[in-house]
Amino acid sequence: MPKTITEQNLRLLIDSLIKEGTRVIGPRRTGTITLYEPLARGEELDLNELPRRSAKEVFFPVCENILSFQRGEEGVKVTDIDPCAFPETVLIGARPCDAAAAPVLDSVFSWDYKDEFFLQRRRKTTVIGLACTTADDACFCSAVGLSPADSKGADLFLTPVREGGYLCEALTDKGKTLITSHARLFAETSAAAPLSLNEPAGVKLDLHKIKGWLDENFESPIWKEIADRCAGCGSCAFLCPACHCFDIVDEGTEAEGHRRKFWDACGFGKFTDHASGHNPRDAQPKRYRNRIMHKFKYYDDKFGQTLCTGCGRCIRWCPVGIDIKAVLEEIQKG
Amino acid sequence: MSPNRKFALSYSYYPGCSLHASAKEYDVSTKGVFNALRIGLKEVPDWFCCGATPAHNVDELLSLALCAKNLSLAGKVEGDLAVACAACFSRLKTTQHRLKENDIKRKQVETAIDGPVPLGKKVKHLLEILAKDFGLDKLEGAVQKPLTGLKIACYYGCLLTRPPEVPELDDCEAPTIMENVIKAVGGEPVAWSHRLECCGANFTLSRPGVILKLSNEILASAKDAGADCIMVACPLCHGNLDIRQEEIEQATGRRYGMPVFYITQLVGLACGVSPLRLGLESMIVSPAALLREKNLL
Amino acid sequence: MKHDFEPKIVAFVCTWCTYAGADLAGTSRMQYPANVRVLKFPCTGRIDPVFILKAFQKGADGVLVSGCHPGDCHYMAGNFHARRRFAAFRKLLEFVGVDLARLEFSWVSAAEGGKWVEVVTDLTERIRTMGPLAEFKELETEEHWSGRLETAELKEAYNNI
Amino acid sequence: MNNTAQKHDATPLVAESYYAAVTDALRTEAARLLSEGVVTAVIGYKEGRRHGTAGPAIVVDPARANELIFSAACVNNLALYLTKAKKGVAGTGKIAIVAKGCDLRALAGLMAESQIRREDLHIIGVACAGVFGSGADRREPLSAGNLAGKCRECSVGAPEGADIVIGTLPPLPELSPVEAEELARLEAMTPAERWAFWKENFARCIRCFACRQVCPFCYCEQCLCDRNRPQAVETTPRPAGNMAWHIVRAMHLAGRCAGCAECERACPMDIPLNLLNRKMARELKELYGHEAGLTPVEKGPLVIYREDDDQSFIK
Amino acid sequence: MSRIGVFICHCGENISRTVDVERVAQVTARLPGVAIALDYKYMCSDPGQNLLKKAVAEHKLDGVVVAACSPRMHEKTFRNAARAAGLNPFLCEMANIREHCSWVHEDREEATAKAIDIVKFTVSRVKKDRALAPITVPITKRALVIGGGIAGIQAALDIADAGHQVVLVEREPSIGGHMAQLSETFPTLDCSQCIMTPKMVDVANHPNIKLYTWSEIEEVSGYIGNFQVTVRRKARSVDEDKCTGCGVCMAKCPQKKIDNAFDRNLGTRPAIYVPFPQAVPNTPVIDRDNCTRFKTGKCGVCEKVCGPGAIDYGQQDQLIVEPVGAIVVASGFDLYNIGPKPADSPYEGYGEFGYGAIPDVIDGLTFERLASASGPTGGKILRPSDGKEPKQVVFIQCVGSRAREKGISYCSKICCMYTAKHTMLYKHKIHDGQAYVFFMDARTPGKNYDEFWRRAVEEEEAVYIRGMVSRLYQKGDKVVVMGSDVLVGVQVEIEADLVVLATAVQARTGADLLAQKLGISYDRYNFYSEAHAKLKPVECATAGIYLAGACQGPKDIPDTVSQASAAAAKVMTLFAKDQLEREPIVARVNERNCAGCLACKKVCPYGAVEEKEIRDRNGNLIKTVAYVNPGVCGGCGTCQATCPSKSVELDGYTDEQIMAMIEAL
Repeated sequence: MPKTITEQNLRLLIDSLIKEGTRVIGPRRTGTITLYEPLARGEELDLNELPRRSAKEVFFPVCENILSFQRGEEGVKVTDIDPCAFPETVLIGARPCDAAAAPVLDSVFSWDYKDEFFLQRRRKTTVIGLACTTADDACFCSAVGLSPADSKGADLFLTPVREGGYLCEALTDKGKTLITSHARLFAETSAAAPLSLNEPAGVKLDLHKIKGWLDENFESPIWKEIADRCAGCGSCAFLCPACHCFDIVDEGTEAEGHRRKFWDACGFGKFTDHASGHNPRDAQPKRYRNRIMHKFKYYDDKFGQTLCTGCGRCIRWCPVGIDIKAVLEEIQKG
Repeated sequence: MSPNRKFALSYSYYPGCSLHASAKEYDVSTKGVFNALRIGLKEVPDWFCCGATPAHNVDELLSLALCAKNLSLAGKVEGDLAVACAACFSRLKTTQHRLKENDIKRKQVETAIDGPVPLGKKVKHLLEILAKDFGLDKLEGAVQKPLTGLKIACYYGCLLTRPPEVPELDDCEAPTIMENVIKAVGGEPVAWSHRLECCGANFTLSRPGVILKLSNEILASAKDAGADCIMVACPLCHGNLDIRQEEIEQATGRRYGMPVFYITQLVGLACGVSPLRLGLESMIVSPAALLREKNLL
Repeated sequence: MKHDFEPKIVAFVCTWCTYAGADLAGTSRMQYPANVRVLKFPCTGRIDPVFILKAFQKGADGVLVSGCHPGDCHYMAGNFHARRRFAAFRKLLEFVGVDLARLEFSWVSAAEGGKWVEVVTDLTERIRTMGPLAEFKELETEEHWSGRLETAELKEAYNNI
Repeated sequence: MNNTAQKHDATPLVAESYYAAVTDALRTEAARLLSEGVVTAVIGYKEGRRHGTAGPAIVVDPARANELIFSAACVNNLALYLTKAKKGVAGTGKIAIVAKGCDLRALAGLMAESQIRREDLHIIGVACAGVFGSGADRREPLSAGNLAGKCRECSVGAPEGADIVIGTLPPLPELSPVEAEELARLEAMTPAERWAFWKENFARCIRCFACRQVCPFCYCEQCLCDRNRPQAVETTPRPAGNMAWHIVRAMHLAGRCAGCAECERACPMDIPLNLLNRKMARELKELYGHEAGLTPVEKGPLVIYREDDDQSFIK
Repeated sequence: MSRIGVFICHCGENISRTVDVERVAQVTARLPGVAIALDYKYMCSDPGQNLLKKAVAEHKLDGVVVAACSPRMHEKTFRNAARAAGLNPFLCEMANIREHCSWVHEDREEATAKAIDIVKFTVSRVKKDRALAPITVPITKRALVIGGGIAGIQAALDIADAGHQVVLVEREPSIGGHMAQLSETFPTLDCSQCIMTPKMVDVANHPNIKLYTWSEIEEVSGYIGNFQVTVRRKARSVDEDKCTGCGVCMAKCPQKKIDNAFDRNLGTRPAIYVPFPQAVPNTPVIDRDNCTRFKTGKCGVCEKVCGPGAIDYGQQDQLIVEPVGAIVVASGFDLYNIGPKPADSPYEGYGEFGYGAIPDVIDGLTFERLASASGPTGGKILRPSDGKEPKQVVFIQCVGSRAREKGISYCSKICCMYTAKHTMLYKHKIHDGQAYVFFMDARTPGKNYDEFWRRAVEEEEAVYIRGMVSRLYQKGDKVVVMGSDVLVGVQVEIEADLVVLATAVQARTGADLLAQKLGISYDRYNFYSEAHAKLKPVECATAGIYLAGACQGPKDIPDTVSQASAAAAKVMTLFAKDQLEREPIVARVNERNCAGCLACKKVCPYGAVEEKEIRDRNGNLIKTVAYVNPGVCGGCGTCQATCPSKSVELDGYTDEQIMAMIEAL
């Protein structure tokens, strides 16, 4: 029998999770935008719009300490961060395009080096996904093989229903446990009518064909055509649920400091700047090419997956109006 | 007088004590000239003495407060403040100057007069109004009976231009504003040496001997330079040169017979103001013969 | 006399005037609070606003910038440029919410040992009463959880984590 | 009251035919310039895939001049493509650039800073009634309701100093200055409140550097914040480094920023960056009577001095 | 890892009395990168310095911190010690724990903590220090002297006599300056021309002096040791090489009624002229503004009568570039204008003295011409209005000087003396005449000056009236002087035949423009500023430029000549070396990062920043960047604070060094 949860109980769920010592992260309105943020109370949950940043930061924060050091009279003392100490977390309200990105990222973070910072967070996090009832002209999840109802990456999936509240589908043990341990907040129903979901409009992409073209066209005038105007900022990569490049830096003074891992972006001119002064990607089109190649070819070559979930954030927020969907459509044309 | 707003130019007006007493003709002729030139003039209600030359020698705060209060009264009447008497002009300007640069004094004065001092109110001498605000060109245009052939010694006295930072009227040691006005109305200013010398001022009361010497030099210098008459802008100068002229003649044995006009009397004559409204009859040294000779009466 | 709070004051001074003025205070055996740490520059013209920011970030409770009186600059115009730069910078700091009472500028000549003492003493005493500059220190240690600052509310919700 | 305000808000500022006419003239001019060899490239705007969007376009072929458009979606300050860091895009030779009045001010500033030379440019000015605000509803024609904040106070709608100006604007309504009001609101706060305001805003910053990358004046070949010996500004997107970064950037732009507000528009985190720039511009105007970028002036307010500059803040 | 040595000085007890130096040594010894920390009684003593030297060798130190007194006291000492030990001197820094610590704090604990901090951040700084090599700049051993008055002549002769080439530029047709106009000179009353003209001839004949008269400075670029000076040689219309100086042209010139400025317009001269008979060079110049040929094209007498054919009406101004290593500015002074206020003058004239409209009111220099044997009256003192001998002459001192209300508050320094001289000259020539002098003070400091003044008063019977004059006016053929005698307390009135005003010495009109070309500073009166009022009285703040004479401030002849010789000595000192060595605290540009906005150039007080084009191998311009000329850079660092990308860095004060200190606080 499918379960449902009312709007109000969803918030009570958050409150009781927090009370139990679980960290709850969900969309929260902050100023003019919505972000996936730690919630202090269930009321803070705001599911009205797609958060500006993706949910990847739940597993892969903007910036995190990976060790710290102090120089004392006896020499340098290094303190490691213990990833096992990360708190139990529930990510609530993750949209399909955000939830689906997490399993894609598992591949790269557990490939040869196991990034425990990422993986521990993944292990300790239960993802409650949420189906989309609206889409705008930047959304293109269905063009890359997902859909507004796709529950990939979610442990528990919510679909809004006409009567208010949500239909809950437990997809993993984590999801089931969450329901059973808060059973009083869920109801059993047979007659809930899901709201109609909004499939993004536009051309379906043939990812295979696109990859085929990319395999052949490392050198192509199209890159200059598309990306000459690229300003070289990192907003596309930083808003993207799947981009996962990071840099590591030591910050502090001679006496004490931290080693920190933080987001990096292949659009930055300094991204491939060598100490010698040589930069193999010396112009913006080469950097943009890498972005496309990485998402639709290299990742596929290596892991058989596409590094794009069609959330459309990079389209919406590119300051110079570069539209990855349009680029892919162009490539698909050949 | 007609309401101020009828005129393009209009002023508040501080006549000062002399102009209501010994220098009535200066007041009368000022009003006559302004009326003829269609310049509005509204007397400041309840004005009182500026303190003149004595006050600041005795008590600076008092002298400043007197002018400050007058300025404050003037502040209630629209238009820049027109002043005829050189001493009043000097005192009012000095007060503004002093209080602008000295906050402590300003606060003392404000306490004394129980209100703010309108330091921004512009105080203007008639000369400035005629030569600058009204304009020499327009003045020339308003002339009906040019003072052709009348050789005039323009006498500034001490106060009108000095100290330079206070009146800001003209070059303090070599002014030309009076000459310019006279040229505009057709008169002939003479070049002479004693334009800015002191006439003796209020020693006229305490040590008349000083006047006999100083004013004599002025009269002699004007006469030597070929002047027919002297033109002044100060009641006290006028008194010393006109009223005491006979006494000076007796003392020195030199006869001058030199009429001493106020600037407004001469400008008024030229601009067609009736001689009856210029107070010419109050002059001790009668100008009648001279004016008739020059066909100005 | 001991105080509850001893602020850390950083002074950026030019070598020709203020540093020499502070030397004079020394040779004259004048006394002033020991809170100030003096960093020497050739000229106030060399002092970058970033240094002031850095000093605050690294724990200064107050910053003093001092150089030659206008017209006395050893390099003719360095202090004139500095004057404009700091006039602008303090407006910026004020706008982001830094209390300008913590940032002092002065002209202290090589002959003004007394003025140096006065400036340093006044600033030290003022900052003593103001207490530590918490804002920058908080920032330095603050980690944000996914963009959300660790507010009291959040702390309370998760005090057991 | 409320109703009329709303009604007023949605009234189109200019007719759609205005943009069509400007677009036509723009294409003709661009085609002429390219085919006659006056310029080697035209930097302008072309339509985006999505409705109501447009983006920068670099046209070198006269046959493609008809891709150029002008509309209320032409938000970008194209001066960006002329500065050193990005100037490879336009190649060499004389270049034509489409510039709104606000963009022209940046061009003037860049000339003063020896980054571009007037003789290398052919400036196609476009009279602009304003552009869409970021996040505004672009389905409706441009109106007070969806106009960018900076455009509400625009005084340079008709550009001056261009080689050619396309379009004549109808009279535009006077709009309430929302940015100025916001600035006043902040100024009225206590320092602690302002600190809290900025701290919260800067905490969101992810250091994507969109603000820096779209700024025509951020043409440094090595940004101070990319330097690590010494590390003047922390690289990591943490509250400390973010605060330092935005303060340093505002300081570096003080007296230079021409007010195009691209930084604020480009910011994906909605940080009101232009408030900082506006504040500095106003302070410098008050202190030294300087206004950036109206005409190329050799020396900006922070590289010049007067012996009698204000020093009331110095003991 | 660095190997820093820290040496803590007790300074007898000066430091150790309040600072626990042993503790400072203990704590700092444990700082990262510190190899050794010691304390010692007197670090600056020989044993102390040896301690340092030994430690450098023994511990292979790569940096040294001496915690002692102010670096202003002993930085040189310890850097030299470090150098002697084989360490680059710029890797040695001082931590000031005396003037800035032990002497100003009483509490031992606080002072010790502060001393530790000071040492700590200095150690951090030293770690970021870089070895610096002194900068050498080659020197062009030629000097430029601007101005051919007595100051310029003296400086030029001194430098030339020392064997260096000198370029002397004079804007008038002849050298000589004001001194050539004087009759006799105080305090010896020797004839000015008699002592002046031999020097002028020496200049003309000196093999090391290149003389450009009727020439002006057009442009100056470069820096100490390496200036490029562009001189504009104004068209003389007479070929100097051909002209023999016979003077026929002047005699035959039909236009002879031009006011002779050299004679203060008392006499006249022809349109082709030399300013005075002893002119050097003795080559005439055509005054094109007044020459009939140039005005109407209808003359040409001079060309016809000139035997050697030296007249050249078509001559053009010529620009000549002269490379020089040092510049002496001796551009002289002007006198306060007693006429109406000229448009370009900041100073009010004297309305009460008639604004120059009374013919028998003249200035002191005019009186010099009247008294000069070669003057327009042949040395007879005759008044300008009617040529009569004046029997009563009133001299008024401080006209324009010490007159704040007229815009000048300084003392012109020479007027007391020359007025005294004038009264004597007058008395010597007109025995029955009477001189009166109105004065504020008689300022006579100088060798034999007061004696000279007393002679004027006591022997030559000049009547000195202490007080000022309120008004002068013409009365008949007399000038009435109205003044006050403040000693007696009476008004004074004198009917004078001639009035002589001792007008203020002021900077040359246009002195500011020349200063801007030279890049030197000037005061509010446009007098040039010396680098230090007491200790560098002839140097400008701009290296390689020196001052001589009244362009720096009012001066009499002895002072002017002294300063000129001093300036010459400074030039010779500079020229005594082949290369100039400078402390290497200069800015350097990182050309890779420089974006060429040139903000550094805009703020540089020294004009040390130039533009430099970076080209690829094919000569294509890649970019234009800033370049700091190390010879010119003064080392203030304003450029670095201004540069947004910090692409220009001041050696010795790099961001890295400063940040290291801030972080160590």
